[in-house]
Amino acid sequence: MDFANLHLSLSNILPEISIAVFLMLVVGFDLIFHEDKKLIPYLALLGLIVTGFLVVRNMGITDSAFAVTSMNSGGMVAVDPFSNYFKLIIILASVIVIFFSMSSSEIKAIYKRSGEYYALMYGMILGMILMVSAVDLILIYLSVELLSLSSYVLAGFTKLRNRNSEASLKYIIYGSAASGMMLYGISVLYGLTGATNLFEINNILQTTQINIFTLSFSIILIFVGLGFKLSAVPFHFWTPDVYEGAPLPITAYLSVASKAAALALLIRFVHSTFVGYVDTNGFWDMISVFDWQTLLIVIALFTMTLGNLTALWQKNLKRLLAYSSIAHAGYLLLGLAVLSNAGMSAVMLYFLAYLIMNLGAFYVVMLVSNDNDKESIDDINGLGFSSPLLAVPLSIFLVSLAGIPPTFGFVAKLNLFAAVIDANLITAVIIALLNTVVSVYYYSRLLKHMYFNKIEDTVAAIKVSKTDTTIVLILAGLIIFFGIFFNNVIEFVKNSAQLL
Amino acid sequence: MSESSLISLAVTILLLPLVGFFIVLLFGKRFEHLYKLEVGIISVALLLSIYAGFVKLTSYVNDTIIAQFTWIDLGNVPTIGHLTVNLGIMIDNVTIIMLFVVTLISALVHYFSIAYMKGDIRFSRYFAYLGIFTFSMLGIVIADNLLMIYIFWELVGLSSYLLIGFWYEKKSASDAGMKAFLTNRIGDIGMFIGILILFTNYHTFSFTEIFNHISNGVVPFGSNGWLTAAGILVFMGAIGKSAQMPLHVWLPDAMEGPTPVSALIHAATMVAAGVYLVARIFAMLTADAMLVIAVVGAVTSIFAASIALTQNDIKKVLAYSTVSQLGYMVMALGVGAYTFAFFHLVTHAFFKGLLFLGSGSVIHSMHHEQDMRNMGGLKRKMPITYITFLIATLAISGIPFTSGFLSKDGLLAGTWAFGNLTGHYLIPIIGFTVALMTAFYMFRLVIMTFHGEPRNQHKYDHAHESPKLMTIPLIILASLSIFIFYTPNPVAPADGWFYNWVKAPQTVVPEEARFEFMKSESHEIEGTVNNDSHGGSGSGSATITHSEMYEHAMHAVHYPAMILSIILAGLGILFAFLMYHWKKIDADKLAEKLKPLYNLSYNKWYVDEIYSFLFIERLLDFSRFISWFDATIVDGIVNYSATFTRGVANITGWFDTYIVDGLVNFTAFVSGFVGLSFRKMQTGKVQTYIVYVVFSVIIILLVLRPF
Amino acid sequence: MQGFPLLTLLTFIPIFGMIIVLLLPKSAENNVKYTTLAVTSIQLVLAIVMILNFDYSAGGVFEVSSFQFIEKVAWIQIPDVAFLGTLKIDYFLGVDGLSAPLVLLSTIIFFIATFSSWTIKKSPKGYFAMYLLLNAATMGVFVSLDFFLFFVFWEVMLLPMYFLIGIWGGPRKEYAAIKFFIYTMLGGVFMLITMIGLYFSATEVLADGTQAYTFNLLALMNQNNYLTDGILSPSNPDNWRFMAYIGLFVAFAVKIPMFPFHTWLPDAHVEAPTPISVVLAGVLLKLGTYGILRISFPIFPDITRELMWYIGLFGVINIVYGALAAMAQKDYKKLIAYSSISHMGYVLLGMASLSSVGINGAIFQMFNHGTITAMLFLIVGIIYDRAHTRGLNDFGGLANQMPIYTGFVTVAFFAAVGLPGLSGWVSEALVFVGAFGVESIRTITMIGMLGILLGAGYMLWTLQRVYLGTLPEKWKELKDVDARELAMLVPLTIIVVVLGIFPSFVLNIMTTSVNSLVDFLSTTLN
Amino acid sequence: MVEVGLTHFLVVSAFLFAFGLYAIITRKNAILVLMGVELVLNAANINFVAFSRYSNYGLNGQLMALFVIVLAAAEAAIALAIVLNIYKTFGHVNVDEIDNLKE
Repeated sequence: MDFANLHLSLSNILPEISIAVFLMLVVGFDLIFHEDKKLIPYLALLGLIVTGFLVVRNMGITDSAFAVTSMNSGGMVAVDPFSNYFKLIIILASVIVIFFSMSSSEIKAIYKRSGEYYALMYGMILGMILMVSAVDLILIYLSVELLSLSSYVLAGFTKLRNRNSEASLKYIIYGSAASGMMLYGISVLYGLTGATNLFEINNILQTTQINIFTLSFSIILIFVGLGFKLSAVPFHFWTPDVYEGAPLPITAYLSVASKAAALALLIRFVHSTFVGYVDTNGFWDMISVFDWQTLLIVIALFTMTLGNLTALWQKNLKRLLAYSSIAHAGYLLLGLAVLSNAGMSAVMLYFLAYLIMNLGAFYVVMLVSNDNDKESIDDINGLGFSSPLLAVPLSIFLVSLAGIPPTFGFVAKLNLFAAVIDANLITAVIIALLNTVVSVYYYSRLLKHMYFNKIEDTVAAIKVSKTDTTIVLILAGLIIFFGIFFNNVIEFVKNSAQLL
Repeated sequence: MSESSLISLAVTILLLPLVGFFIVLLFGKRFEHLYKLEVGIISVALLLSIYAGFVKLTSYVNDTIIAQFTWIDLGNVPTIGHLTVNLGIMIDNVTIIMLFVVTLISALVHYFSIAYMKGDIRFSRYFAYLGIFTFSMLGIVIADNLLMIYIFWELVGLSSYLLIGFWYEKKSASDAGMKAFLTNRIGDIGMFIGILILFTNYHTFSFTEIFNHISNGVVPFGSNGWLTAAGILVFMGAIGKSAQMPLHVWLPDAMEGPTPVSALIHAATMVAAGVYLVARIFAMLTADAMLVIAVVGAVTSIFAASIALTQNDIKKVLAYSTVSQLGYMVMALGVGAYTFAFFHLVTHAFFKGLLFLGSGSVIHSMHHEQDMRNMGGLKRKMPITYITFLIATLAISGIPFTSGFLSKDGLLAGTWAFGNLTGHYLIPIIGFTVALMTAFYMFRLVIMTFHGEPRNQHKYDHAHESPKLMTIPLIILASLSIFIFYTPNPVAPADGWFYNWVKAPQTVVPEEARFEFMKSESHEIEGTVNNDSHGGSGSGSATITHSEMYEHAMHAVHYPAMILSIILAGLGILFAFLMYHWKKIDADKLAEKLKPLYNLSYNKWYVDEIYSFLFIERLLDFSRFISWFDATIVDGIVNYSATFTRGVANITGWFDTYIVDGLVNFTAFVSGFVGLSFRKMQTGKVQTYIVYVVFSVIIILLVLRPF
Repeated sequence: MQGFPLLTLLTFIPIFGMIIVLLLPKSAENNVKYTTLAVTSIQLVLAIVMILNFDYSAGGVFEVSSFQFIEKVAWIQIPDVAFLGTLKIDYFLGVDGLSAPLVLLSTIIFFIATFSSWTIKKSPKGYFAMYLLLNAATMGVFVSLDFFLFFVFWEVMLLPMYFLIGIWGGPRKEYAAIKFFIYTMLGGVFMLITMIGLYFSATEVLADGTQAYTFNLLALMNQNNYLTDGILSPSNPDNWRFMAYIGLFVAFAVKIPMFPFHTWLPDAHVEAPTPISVVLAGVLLKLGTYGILRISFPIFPDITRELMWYIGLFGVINIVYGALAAMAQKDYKKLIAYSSISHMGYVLLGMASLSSVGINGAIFQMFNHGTITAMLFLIVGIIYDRAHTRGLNDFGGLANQMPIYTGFVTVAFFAAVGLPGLSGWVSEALVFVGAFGVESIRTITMIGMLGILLGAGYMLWTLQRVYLGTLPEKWKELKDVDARELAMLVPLTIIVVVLGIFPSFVLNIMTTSVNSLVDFLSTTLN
Repeated sequence: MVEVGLTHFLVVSAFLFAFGLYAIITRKNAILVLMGVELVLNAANINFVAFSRYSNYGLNGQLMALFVIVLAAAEAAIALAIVLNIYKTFGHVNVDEIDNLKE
């Protein structure tokens, strides 16, 4: 096993290295400054910014790291615009969540342990950015586990309430069961093909006759692990419980960042392993060993339908947003189900929109619950009048989540549905659109609570720091801005939709 | 005076009352005497229309003056070409006579009303309304096209509505106004459809252009049947406006309005507009259409007369008499007696206006008592009213030396001739029967009101002759009911000027759709034989106005008809005196004997009740049903078809319960294998979740069938 | 007027106003109102300027060259998007005879409804901000010539409406607001599918000579632009085109609202505050019919011809059904709402004729219905402000108590009844003339004429119940209209009367366009 | 005497996998559930090693097994910490009674 040009490989994975270094820095910092943890979040931010720069530096590269010269493989890590895009998404989400954490009362309460908190978060980040670029089953499993282990701890990290522990327990049991199944699937796939590198597997699938049933079984088991991270139906059951139980910043983080990583991994897994060739229109010609399209469409439609219908009667805001995020996973999977470059870039754009609006919504919910320590839907009654500066952005996020113009959410949805229609999946689109109407229901119900519901006494405005207001406003502004001027965003996504 | 200045004169006459209307309506409350302006304006209009008539009849007696302007320009319309909607004014002799009649009666009613309406809280508003009525009526008169007629047709409907419901505090008054408007609308729909048929085919509303097209052999949709239909449909407008069967029900109720209004609108002018309309479209009526018109007119006239026999309300009697007389005119048009129909329209306008104003005078002096059973002997207290009223009664009964005699006689002769020519004898028989009945009930009215002893001494004591402002209009109208204004020869209307001015227009209907006697073959044959001095063809005139054969037949029955009608009128009067004056025949006993008939007549044949039961109640039921249907079924279907919308219906209160229920059902359907509901699935027990996952894996494997 | 961004100003001045309103301090309530008034006045002036500079001989509809006040800027243009080729969306505004009257109408109605909003007490800042946003979106829909832009404005309209009904409405406002929201949203979804389908079916040649998919409405009307295998191409043997038409039609039908998608309207109206009812009935309902004329008809002329009988039928059902339902109402506002449904039926019927006269009538009816219904809702609002009830049977004899008010009522009612001399009649008559002239819908047109009778029936009955008769003791205190209310009613009355006598003022704007539309419909894909 | 071949390993691993899942699903005690997880992981490990040993797949499989063992240890550590925490808050470690978060 000799690596071709180790030096270049290392330079290609500089972002990952940077995260690892900062992970250690955070831990070290925590040990050195026992009492004063104020600076830790800023250190974390700094690390992310540095990493961000490193990712941007890698932007133009399409290469792989740790490729084995003796084998015709893509190595361990793929460095391509696609992975860079998702790394940026993850970094962006992490930055926002760090701001989140800085103002969350739940995290403030564990001020003493905030060093560990950020260190674990870095663990998650490391796992995630490895996930988005992993092209080898070994690394895939390792990175998924790295992500999982950190997030299991974070889900119950605050230990303020019973539900924290409960969330943590459920998460770890469910998660380890799912990852166990995934691992078993990986082992079977390995047994069938004899390779762990996705490109090699691709090669073997194209050339060798393989027992389809066993192969399907292994793929489905692997899909369990990914579906679990994506919270796709029917692997979503942990989602509402954990989202409700975890501290709010972590909920937000799980709903965005880990989903991004899982999605990127799924896309790469499908694309690198099962695509025979890409035709001129950008449609993927799949190796006919596994019916990905049917699986993805069915899962996507179930996911969005269940997510939306269940969200309808949620009373806890976090839980509601959890189901809403399940529904959005459905849309994302539908975009992937097109199995084309079009669908892929639509999914990537959608994810960016989803990131902004979902984090925005969580941010406002967190600010509200900071104030009164509650997360019930009734707690935002009259918000429109008491704190318009929170209510208006929240409305914008909700409108965007519902996919109404002129918001980024609409553009993203339009782009996604366009790709699906272009692939002639009309029925799926109609179901998805009807789902959108259903989702309008519960989003508008929040609006109703904010604006229509009477508040008996004039509730005092929620106290919010200037920074928080600014962040929320910026996010809302971005939603509107990208809703109107989406030229550059689409262009950027278009350029990023290139896999190794 | 040039033709164009005649047109401007007509426009001036038209617009004057409108100006009066706006001024009085807007400022009437502030300036108490503003009504005088309106009265002045109408007087000016009267003088102008007399002048216009003079000019027209002296300088342009045989001309038809038309001026058009483009109202709507629809540009270059595909497949049709340049399409415009024109409005215009047409002045012929009929117009000019109608202008005079309308402005005269309107002016007289204005004067009369000053006294009659004194002290009313909406005194000036009343005059404003009279102004808008006069404007609308004049609009109908001078229109040269169907559209404009329709426009003003609706406007007179509006003014009629406003004036009937003038005392809107009374529910019966506002009810009557509504009834009038709606009943008229039914007819108007038909009329509108008729107009649409014509416009669709000819892309014009103008009478002359439509007639030109038809005479060129272009019939609507290529079929004579449609031409008949168009004629009948347009006539439906007349059925409504002229209160013909079966839409006559509004007119008696319209008597809720002030009596001068009844005189002006519901006796003399507006109701005659229907007759006027039929006269305008006379040239395009096919034989079938004319027959329908004749039958409607005949049935109306006898039907209304039969009701008038037993009514006790003085205005009701006159109202039914009006309906009956309008039926006469319509019938006359139907049988082709164009000139006499129009002649009767004019004479009727005067004497019926007079009768109403007279009854107004009586009612005024009796302090708004309208029941004849409470009157009697009034001729001593109100001599002028009595005499003028009597003249009008004689006129309507068709007694010689009155105007009514002239027109009615000609009209009846026309029906008789028609019977002779076509064999439809029922029409003349009805015509003559009605003449008998008319004389009877009119004299019954006169006797009960003016003769005998007062039946209500108290009211009688307070009765008095009306002021001059009221009696002078009566006198003017009474004098206009004398034959001398129409013809020098009291037994030969054809000798008069009227006969020369108003000639039936040449029919434009295709040969095969005409009456046998109006076909040109027969015309040629007859034309060589006969050159009668009575013939309306106007010797030497280039235009052949009507079938010579018909003229001839009419001339043949002229004297028999005259004699018969005099006899019948005399008989009617005799019966009236026998029953009500000399009391030789006991009216009550007779009524008792003919109880069913009497009840039918007294209760107006229960038409109102039948309509109310058949149509109005059912319509209201239906509308309630629709409303219920809308709120329950349509909304329901829309809501329930999508289960999620169901939650909307219950968003407040038990939103959650319901949406959950709905979702449970819906999701059970959608998810099939998963179980009863997603919500139930989320048990909170992590091991259950893992079970789901394991089963899902198996199911996915089964679904994808990779073997 | 070359180069002057008139339409942009018309559309975005309200947004500008909204920002000002939002920035004003909470205490400056009056300034909020005056800002709104200023914005709407400027819009009105701009609209009048537009009409004055309007070229009556320019056809528009499907030709870019004969549109007026065109503004076309590439909004989004990305070459070589993986699957879309060049993705191109234009900021493309323009007016022709179809939209100009409606732009004028909207400015008038919004201007007048501003006065009506004067009495809003509950957080006026939010109210006027929403009001201005609604204004901008409406204006945008009328002037957009790019489907994407159209759709964006269309959907933006939803939210302000939702809040305006939901926050400032009556007792059951939430129910009404959500019902409105869901219905329109559902319609919007159908429109979205069709829009995407159309996008993938037609291409347009760009300035640089490349072909690109297009949202440009005018390009979509040109059948030469369609790909042979596009999903909604006329040459595509799968009949998705038919389905798309239905979907699009439903989207518009919800707004009209056409039976059976109408049930949101009475609820929305009853619960909405007066000015919003005025705007809703006066302007927003027209968006549906406008959309059909602007999009459904010229893009799918073949299907339109195929379905014209059904469109006419639904028009007639609307007329008769709305009238009958109105007759049974006991709530004044609900009655007017149902009368709106009935009157919008005339528009549908006129459009179904596919003839110049009928479509002229339909557009004119939109205009007239806008002004007349606005008046009617103002009238209801005035009485509701004073008496706090809308029960038709609670009143009587108001004519003596409030004579000036009753004068306006009479004008408005008779205009609604279709009395000649007032504007409503002209358009109704044109609709009937047009529809009757088409053989296939002649019979149903005659059934539709029942509406003339029924309309008169419920209107006069209302007049009688509320205004005639004797005054109940409890209403002895009611005051007649004040100056503010006069300022709303008088202009509308003048419009109604003047257009009744001189309909050409408005008709001339549209005739050329309508003629070219009709010509286009009868020749394209035939 | 049957020679032990790949199939035997695979059967054993399949049984382990099944028992592991069964344990995860049915055991009440959290510790036992976690042991079920270990069983599943070790089932996969057997697969990896067996495939690696009986085929010419190179060393990737055995490498993977080593990683998995390490990760399993880490996971166990974390899981036990969480279970401890659960015991502190709930006073028991019965997985099926911890269901406050639901629906």
